[in-house]
Amino acid sequence: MKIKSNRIFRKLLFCIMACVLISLPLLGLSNFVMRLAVFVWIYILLATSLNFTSGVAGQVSLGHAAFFGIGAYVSALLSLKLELHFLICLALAAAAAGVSGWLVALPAMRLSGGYLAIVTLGFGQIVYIVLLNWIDLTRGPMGLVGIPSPVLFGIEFRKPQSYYYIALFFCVAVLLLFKNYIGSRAGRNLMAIRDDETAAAAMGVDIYKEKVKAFAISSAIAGIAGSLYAHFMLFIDPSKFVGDESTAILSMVVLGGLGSMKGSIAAALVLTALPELLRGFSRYRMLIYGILLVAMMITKAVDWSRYSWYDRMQQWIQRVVQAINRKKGGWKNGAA
Amino acid sequence: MALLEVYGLCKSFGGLAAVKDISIMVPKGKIVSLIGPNGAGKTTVFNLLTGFYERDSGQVLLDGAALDKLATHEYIQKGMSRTFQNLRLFSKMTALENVLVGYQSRMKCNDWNMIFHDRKYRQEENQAREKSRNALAKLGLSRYEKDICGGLPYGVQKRLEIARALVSDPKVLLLDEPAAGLNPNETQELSKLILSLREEGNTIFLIEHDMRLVMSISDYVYVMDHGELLSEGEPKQVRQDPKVIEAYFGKGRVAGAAERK
Amino acid sequence: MQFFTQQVVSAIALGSVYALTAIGYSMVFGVLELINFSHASVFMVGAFLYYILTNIAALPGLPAFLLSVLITGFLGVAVEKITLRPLRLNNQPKFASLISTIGTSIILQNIMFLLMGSETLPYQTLFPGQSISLGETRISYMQIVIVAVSTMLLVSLSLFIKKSRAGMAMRATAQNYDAAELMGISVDSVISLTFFIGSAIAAISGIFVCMNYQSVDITIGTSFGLKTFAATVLGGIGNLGGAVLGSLIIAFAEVFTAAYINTSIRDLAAFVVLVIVLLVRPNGLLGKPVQKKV
Amino acid sequence: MKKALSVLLCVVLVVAICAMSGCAQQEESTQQTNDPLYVAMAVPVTGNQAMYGEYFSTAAQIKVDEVNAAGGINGRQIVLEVFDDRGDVAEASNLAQKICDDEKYIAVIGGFASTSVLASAPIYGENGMPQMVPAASHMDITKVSDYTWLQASVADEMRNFFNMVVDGIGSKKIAYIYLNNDSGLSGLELLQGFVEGREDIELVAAESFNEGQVSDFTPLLSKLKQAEPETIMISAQYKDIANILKQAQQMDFGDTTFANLGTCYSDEFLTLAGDAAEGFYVSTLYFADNPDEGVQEFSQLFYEASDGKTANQFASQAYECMSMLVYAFEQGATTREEVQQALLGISEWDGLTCTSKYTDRVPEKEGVPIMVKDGKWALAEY
Repeated sequence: MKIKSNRIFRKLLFCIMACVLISLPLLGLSNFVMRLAVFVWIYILLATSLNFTSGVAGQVSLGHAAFFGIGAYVSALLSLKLELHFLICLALAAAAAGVSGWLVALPAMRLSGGYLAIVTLGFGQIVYIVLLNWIDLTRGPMGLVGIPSPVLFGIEFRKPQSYYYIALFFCVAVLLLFKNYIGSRAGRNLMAIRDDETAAAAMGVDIYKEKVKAFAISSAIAGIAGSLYAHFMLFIDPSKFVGDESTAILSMVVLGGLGSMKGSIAAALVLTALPELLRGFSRYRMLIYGILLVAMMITKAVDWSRYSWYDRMQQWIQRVVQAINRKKGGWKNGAA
Repeated sequence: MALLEVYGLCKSFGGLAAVKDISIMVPKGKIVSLIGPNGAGKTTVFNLLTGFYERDSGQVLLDGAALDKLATHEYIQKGMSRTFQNLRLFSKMTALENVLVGYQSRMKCNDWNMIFHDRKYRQEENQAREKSRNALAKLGLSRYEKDICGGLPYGVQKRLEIARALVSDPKVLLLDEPAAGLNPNETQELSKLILSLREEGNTIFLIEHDMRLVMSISDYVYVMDHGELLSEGEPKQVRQDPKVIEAYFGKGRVAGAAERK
Repeated sequence: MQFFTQQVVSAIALGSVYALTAIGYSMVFGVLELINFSHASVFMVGAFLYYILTNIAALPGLPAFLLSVLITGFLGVAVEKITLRPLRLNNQPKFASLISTIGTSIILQNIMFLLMGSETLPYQTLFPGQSISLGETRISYMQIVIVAVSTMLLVSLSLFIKKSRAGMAMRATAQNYDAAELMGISVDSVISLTFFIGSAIAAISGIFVCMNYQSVDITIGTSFGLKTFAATVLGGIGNLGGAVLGSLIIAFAEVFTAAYINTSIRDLAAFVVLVIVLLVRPNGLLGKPVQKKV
Repeated sequence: MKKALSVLLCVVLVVAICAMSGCAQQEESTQQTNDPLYVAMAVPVTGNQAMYGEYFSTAAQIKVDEVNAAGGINGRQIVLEVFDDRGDVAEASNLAQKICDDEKYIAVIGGFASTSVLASAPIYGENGMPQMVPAASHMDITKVSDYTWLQASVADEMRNFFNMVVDGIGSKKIAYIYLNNDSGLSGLELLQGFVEGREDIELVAAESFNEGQVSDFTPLLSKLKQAEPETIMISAQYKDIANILKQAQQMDFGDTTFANLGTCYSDEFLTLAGDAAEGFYVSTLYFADNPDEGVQEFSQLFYEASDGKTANQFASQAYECMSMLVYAFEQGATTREEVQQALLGISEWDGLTCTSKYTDRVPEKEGVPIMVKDGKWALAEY
């Protein structure tokens, strides 16, 4: 009886969440909050894709913002210079980011641990400096102005409320892709690589090929996020794709728990909303953000069950869950 | 013609010749053991056969086909599946997932099937899960299916590693000191298990220190010392071979045996 | 020809500036195998401390220098105790401490911002403006002082680590915490000592770097941090000599690209060199490749 | 345990969403007659451009206090609310949306760097919110939205700068060092245009450097030294200029003079550069010791308001932004559209600190050439 109710309870919760998320734009929230919601979806794409390489496959990258930038610039330039349709720009941006990820991974995946992290950090800086100095392609520091908003089935998705659905669609699609891919043989192979490369090789996993493929997929998805960002902001410049952005995304992944996609999603939400929630403390805002970052890492480390109030809270949650089951249990008795 | 044939195997690390001119035959459906004191080069031979080290010279034939210029991960596809001396399991994955990774070399679905979970993928996945559950059941590990294997007891982990190697039903199962660290009745269980595997037609190539286990279940034994083959033969012959005793127990013991005779 | 020698001089000067900071990174990095982002902020705090002590507290040069190096050293120890020790004791993954150091660097930077504001402040320097000239190339005294200080630091630190007992304890902890603990080394105090020395060196390098450029502001840490970080890894993690070699290589790449190609892509050259070298020698120039035991 | 955690996670998710929406539902006060007139200011309060934000907010507040002290505008007080955009592009555009959502704000003074302005302008434009841009002078700003009003145009500033160097100092061979950002880059394009217009002038070298780069300029300076320019024109922030001058001092550039576009005219620059700045020329739009009595009055006001800081170009530009808004309010404008219309009526702006001619929202101002003479700013003598 216990396992059954658990799954039903989780499905119920999932439906509630889905309804809330789909109807969010219709709840009459202000444009500002909807803009934040769109940014949350974009950061969920970035956090989950970085989690795919750093968490699931265990290959940490400190240059994820470079692919975010490549996606944004390719998509913006294609739509500005060749006036291609939004979806084509997005696909080509993802392809460009994916291919550049693949090209970086080919040599880089021979390295491991700190050295891999530093090479990706170096690559991130190289992309930033090229975006800043290749004046006649990217207009360098002047950035790209007037990027067209996407037009699908005749509707122009310019306002945050409408753009929200584009971001939601791509995010859900990518999350489903990850859920299936990680749940399948390829995902298990990546986790095997993370746990013990030697044993994985003995079990027939082509370590090098899998790591390179994982890195390429993750950079392609960062490219999608870049394209979504460009067509939403309508103006992009290199300052958004610096090293600090990569470390910000990595802190979301680590905060959410390496390897757990749900963790990355929650962390992306919290860390995007946080600076806004702290807006009241204008001069002290970044100081509090830093303190929270350290506090969150330490609280994850401390074993909370030693404290009595944590146990009492847990028992309370268990009782609530039991109450819901018992009420429903009566109806399901026959099938239990 | 044996299932696995090894001729003139040599490997040296810098000046040190770890393995000198080793030739081994492993007939189909038999249990062949390789014994020798510590540092004799047993694990090196093992790593050479499973592609973890490059061979300096020598030939390895599996079912008549030569195994050379293969990457480490291609050996299992050819049917050479192994366990490790000091337990290399995927600690953060569940027991079932560990065995599923063992089976993955037999799965053919490509990325697209995996992303869209289509019929071919679901079929293959169910078949894989069923095979893995059988392997776990064979090793008596069914109740640990959902547990994260990092937390399992040592004996259980040892058997899990064998299950993982077994699930891809390899031509030759290479076990690297499976009995190390097991208590006597666990070793007893292990020997019953290996014998039952032989009944099912598996070919097993074993490295082990536990003489009682080796002598009781092996069909043929090779003895190595300082990288060379000391002697080979039925367990009974090898036990009396003076060179073997000397290698294991030093000069004094041999003299004593001579006086008794 | 004179143009070339001038570039060599400024490359060596820049290289020794990077070396000053890279040595501090390499120590913490080597012992804890931890990418320590807060080191750049400690570097900046050390420099500001000297500014505060000399300008506001009007202490004379030397006591202010020693005092700020000491305070920064203890700051480093405190940073480790508060933000990193709980993570290590509960054996959290390596990347939890990475994020914790990022948080610490944001905190330190913002505290200094609230105290000192974001303007760039003038920095008292030794022998201002004086320089000797070899032919036409001019070498300022400050550049000579920096080269001397970084070599002195390198030599004394290498001796300390190789010869002294505490140094041996550090190397042991670097290889393996648990084994070191078994041998009776109190790992916590060794790590505190490492952070003390690392932060003290960061303060020393911060002060000299700011003296060299006669200015200090809250962003001086980040602009140096990334480059010296790359230099440490380029030379081989945990290898002090490597850190200095890496610094010189990056400085030469940077200066010669700036002089002979285009000044705005000098950073590009530094990172391209880093990426290429790491791909050719995966453990850095002087790093020893670890043989994987099967 | 796992299930409890997922419940907790979902609760956190939902709470976070409500909290976010909660904080956005400020009370939507409707416009009564004696309600205050709200003006928002979106400038960097934290981050490494915080200093400029401080100049803007202090200067604008002077005008607000002045008007409120005199009883406000037909009884209505002006309220200036400052928001922090950290000098970050994404933050600037989010902030723009947040300000536009709140009906009470009828005008905004916003954005320091051109990139922040370019990111936020489309949003202000869509919501019909007049945006007074204090310092940024990039040519695209007025193209991106027709609600942006500039206090300086880079073409105008560059022309004053070029004339000062060529006619004032009278040098024929000039070199240009520029920070690789929007104003530096557009400055180069304009400079090349001006040089083509004059055969006798020659641009011997142009070198750029990136923001956040290590402040080592010796390779750059030695490259320029080879080109032997008579004057080196620099377009960068005061911190880099001070470094360039100090490092140039050690490389004896002989009688080569250095000049700047006006961004470095401030006390901070003098204290930082020290004696290396002797004989340094600056073409600025505002000079505190300019004998003009309007300028003197503002310098005095700013000196008191900022406890001892000398007013500079940034302060005067923010003050003019606020004065133009006050002018619009005095025309009876109380909504965003009315403020925009009132502003469109301005063609000749005679402000306290400067006079400028406006053609489609871009001003033309006279530059004031000044120089550093024995440690202090003074009117330039050649």
